[in-house]
Amino acid sequence: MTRARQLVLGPATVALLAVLPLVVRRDDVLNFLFLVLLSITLAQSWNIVAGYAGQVNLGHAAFFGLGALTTRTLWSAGTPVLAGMAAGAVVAALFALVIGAAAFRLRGAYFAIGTLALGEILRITVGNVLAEVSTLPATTIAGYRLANRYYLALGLAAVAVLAVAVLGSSRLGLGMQAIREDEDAAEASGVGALKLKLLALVLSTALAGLAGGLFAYYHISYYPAHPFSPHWTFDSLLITFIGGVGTVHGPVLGALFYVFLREYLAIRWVDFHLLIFGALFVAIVLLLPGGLVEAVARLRAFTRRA
Amino acid sequence: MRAVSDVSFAVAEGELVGVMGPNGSGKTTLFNLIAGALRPDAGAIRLRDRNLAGRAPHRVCAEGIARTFQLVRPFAGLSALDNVLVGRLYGRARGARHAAVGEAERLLALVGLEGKAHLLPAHLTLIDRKRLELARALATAPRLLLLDEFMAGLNPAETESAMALIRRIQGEGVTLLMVEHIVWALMDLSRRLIVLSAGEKIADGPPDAVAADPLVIEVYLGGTRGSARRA
Amino acid sequence: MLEVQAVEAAYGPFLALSGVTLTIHPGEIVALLGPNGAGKTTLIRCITGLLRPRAGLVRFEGEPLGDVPAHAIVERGLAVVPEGRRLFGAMTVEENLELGAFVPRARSRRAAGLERVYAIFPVLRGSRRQIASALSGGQQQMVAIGRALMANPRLLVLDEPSLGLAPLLVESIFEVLREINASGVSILLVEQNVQAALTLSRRAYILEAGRMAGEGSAAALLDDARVRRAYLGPLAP
Amino acid sequence: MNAFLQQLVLGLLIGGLYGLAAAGLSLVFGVLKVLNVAHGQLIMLGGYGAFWLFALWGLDPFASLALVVPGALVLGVILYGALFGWVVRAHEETRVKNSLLIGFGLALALDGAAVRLWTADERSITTGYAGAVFEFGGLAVPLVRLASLALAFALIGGLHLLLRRWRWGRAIRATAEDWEAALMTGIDVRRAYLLAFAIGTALAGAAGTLVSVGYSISPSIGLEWTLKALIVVVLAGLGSMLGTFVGGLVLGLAEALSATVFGGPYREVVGLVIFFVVLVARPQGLFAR
Repeated sequence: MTRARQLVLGPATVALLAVLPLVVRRDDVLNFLFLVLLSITLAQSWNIVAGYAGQVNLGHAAFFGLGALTTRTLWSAGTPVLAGMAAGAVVAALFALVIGAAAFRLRGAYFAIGTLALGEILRITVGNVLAEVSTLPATTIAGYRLANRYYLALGLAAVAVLAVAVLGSSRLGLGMQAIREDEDAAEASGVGALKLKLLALVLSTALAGLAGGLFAYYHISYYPAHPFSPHWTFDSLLITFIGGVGTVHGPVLGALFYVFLREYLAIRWVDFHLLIFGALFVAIVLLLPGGLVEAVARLRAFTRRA
Repeated sequence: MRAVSDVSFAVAEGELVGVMGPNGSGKTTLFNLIAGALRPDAGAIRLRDRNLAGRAPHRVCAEGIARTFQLVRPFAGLSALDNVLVGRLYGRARGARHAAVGEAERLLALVGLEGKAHLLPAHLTLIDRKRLELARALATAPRLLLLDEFMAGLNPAETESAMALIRRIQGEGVTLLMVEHIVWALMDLSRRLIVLSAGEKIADGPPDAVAADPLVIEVYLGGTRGSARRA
Repeated sequence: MLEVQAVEAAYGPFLALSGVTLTIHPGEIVALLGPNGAGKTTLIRCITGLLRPRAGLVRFEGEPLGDVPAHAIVERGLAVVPEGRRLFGAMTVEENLELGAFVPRARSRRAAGLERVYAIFPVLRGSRRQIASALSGGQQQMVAIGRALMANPRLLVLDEPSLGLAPLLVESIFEVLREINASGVSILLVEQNVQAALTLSRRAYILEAGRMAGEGSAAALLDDARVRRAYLGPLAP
Repeated sequence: MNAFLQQLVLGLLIGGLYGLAAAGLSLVFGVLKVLNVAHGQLIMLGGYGAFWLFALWGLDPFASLALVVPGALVLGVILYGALFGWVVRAHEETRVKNSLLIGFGLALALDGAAVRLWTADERSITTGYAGAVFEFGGLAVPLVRLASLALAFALIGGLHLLLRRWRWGRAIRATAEDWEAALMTGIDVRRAYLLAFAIGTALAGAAGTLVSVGYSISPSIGLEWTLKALIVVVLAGLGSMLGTFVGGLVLGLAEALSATVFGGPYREVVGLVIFFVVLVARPQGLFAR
């Protein structure tokens, strides 16, 4: 897609989605779109560190969870929700800095399993310390407006996509991609790998923290350990890979496809979507490493030739 | 294990120095030490009086030392232009982006890759990938460039063109230190040779003097005397 | 015995060998020389089935090896001593040797094979329970040669057997190669140690930049200015 | 004091299963350089196999090993042929990364399938002798778990012998060290890979059976057991199956210790913390021999 078309299409889509609640007044549609937008934000945040900097983070849920926990706690204590979300992003990013300094000693698959363990440590600990369901106070529930959540989700998703688009064509993004391709060669070309990887992780986790805050704002009641569940990591991974890892559009396409199929399948067959997505994911890793984005590009090239 | 021990030498600005020695004599280890990929157990590596020993590779690069790899390692997922841009946007130069693109294109042309800026490395031939890696290294604006077996695997015609390229780069004022197995090319290019054997420097001087050095001949012809006796 | 005809090999888009032809007659020792990066190891990988030639033919005892998997080539009687020895370092010397007789053609003669190897390298008998990685470089090279011999080969291919060994050891290893050859095993020897290789072999090939640059009797090549130039350039007297 | 010792005994008993769970993962990773994060799901499948053999036909869980293990062996062959056989074609670094992704997809698919087929309920096999306890100096040792420990040890010992004495066992070890050199000595490396993967899956099946009898299974235990196995592999390193078994016992003891010191809920955390610390402390030496 050319830059000019992107510059038109992006804002147009956002504008369209912004007027949608005024036209369509169905909660199920808004809920569905909310989930898609939340998924875009989360997947896009994972895409920064995994797709661009090449570090497969399997503990992503920890940062989503930290964002949710911080936001919910502050918001319940009377802080405005946006301030709470900002604090959640900061907490997630700070934790990432501390952890990243250690975890980035690991390369490739070892980084992946190391972060997987980290995520689980946090999930179990939070589950033990905060075993009670977190429920919004009755007054908040009474004033609950889905549209507010929807607009916030739209804004966040737009920010996430924009961030990745800007990053992808920036000096920092190029350095990250160099690290993804060959860390030693990148270092030899002057790229400070550790610093850039940390930066990618901080950006990624701050966005994940914001997404977590959105989750805390959206859900009326949930177990505090729930946003720490590895399923959030797995969702991000599936969406990004199915859409196209390391691309701007991949997570967007992937999220739409994933949430649609999940919600559609969930109505008919509980949990069946995992089976399908697991198989689809394996097929993509083996046969179509570029995901849907590559499939679309190939299809276009094919039709143009035909 | 000691791969390199007590090796000392100095390279003057603008010089082209060749490093030779049989397999396993420590040439690549020496390069890794200079480039910061390995940390020396002892000793100093100075560039314009600044000790770089033990610094991380990207810091060494920022000080003005760039390298190519024995087996080419371009960034496979990035276009040729982006490969060079990485060197330009990091390294010692760190220019503004629009200026960097112009400079990267100039370097691609310099190494002979004009018109191939948007190709992925997988679509380049070996010599072109070597050229690309050279352009990436040059983009970091090095004072000293380390070439690790730049001509290995090239056919005679390609070797000639690689030699011309190296001369052109030297002409741009870059100091060069090159490990090479193709001895005649090395003899042709450089005014000074360093010979390593088993991790130690056994000769250092003009090619003719090195060629006449009995120790060098011994190392290069292998067990000459032994087998000659047997034959 | 072995015929390599117009072999072309590539790693991805990079052509490593082109039009390479080489013949080994039964009972011969043939040397393959050439500078680093010339494609010697690539040629060996083509012969041993680790790399499929993009074009051309490799024939062993008259049979084309085109589709024969690497492990089955050993069964045909072609064994290799790889560059850098590549022993199974965590296993004992004897386990390494016995693995050499993994192929059916050698399995039943395992005991005899072991005796033969211990007869050639008596020092290995004493260290047969030792872990291979704990041995000295010279003994490791003996194990590597022994392991290849255990396959009961008719053609033995050696990739740089002298690498990293002291001159005295090189001499004794080459002496052993002469004995092995005398027992009826043909040998293809890839060497950087030009002088030693040409002294041992009767014929040699010179590979340069993926092409055969020369071929001839060892004696003639020893005097050939081209050979000297290939290795030494102006160093050559 | 007695309660503390009791905890340690129980920790040791489950530790044997950790060792068995890790042995399969370690074998597959060591030989194929494939990190199968669906290993825990394979254990889960083994557990369901034994559970249904018991529930439908009343087959004794220990006897069902005779069916579950060969079944798992076949499953291993299928999985290798369909999935992991493709991954091993790649170079080592890509191989580990791709195997991680494939294993992850497989894990999700198996999780989903298990919920569909067997619901999310927790299941365990309750035999007539389930409650039998062996008293020893005031300590209660559940007989079933003791038998499981003994069986786990026997299986790992058997594997150890197999890898040392059997012709293909040695071939598998050779392949683990240097597959190219193995190929050059005439070993059909693909077959060694297939064998190692199938044996690894069979070990997972055996571990699952023992889990279903002494403990419990549900579709969600996969990740948990994968992590346990990973922790043990990191603790014990690759290369020695007996070392892996000891690593399992150590993890079991460490969990029991932390449960008494910090409280039950933190039993899971200690292994993960050890895992992370060891991982970070020796990033290169990890999984080294």
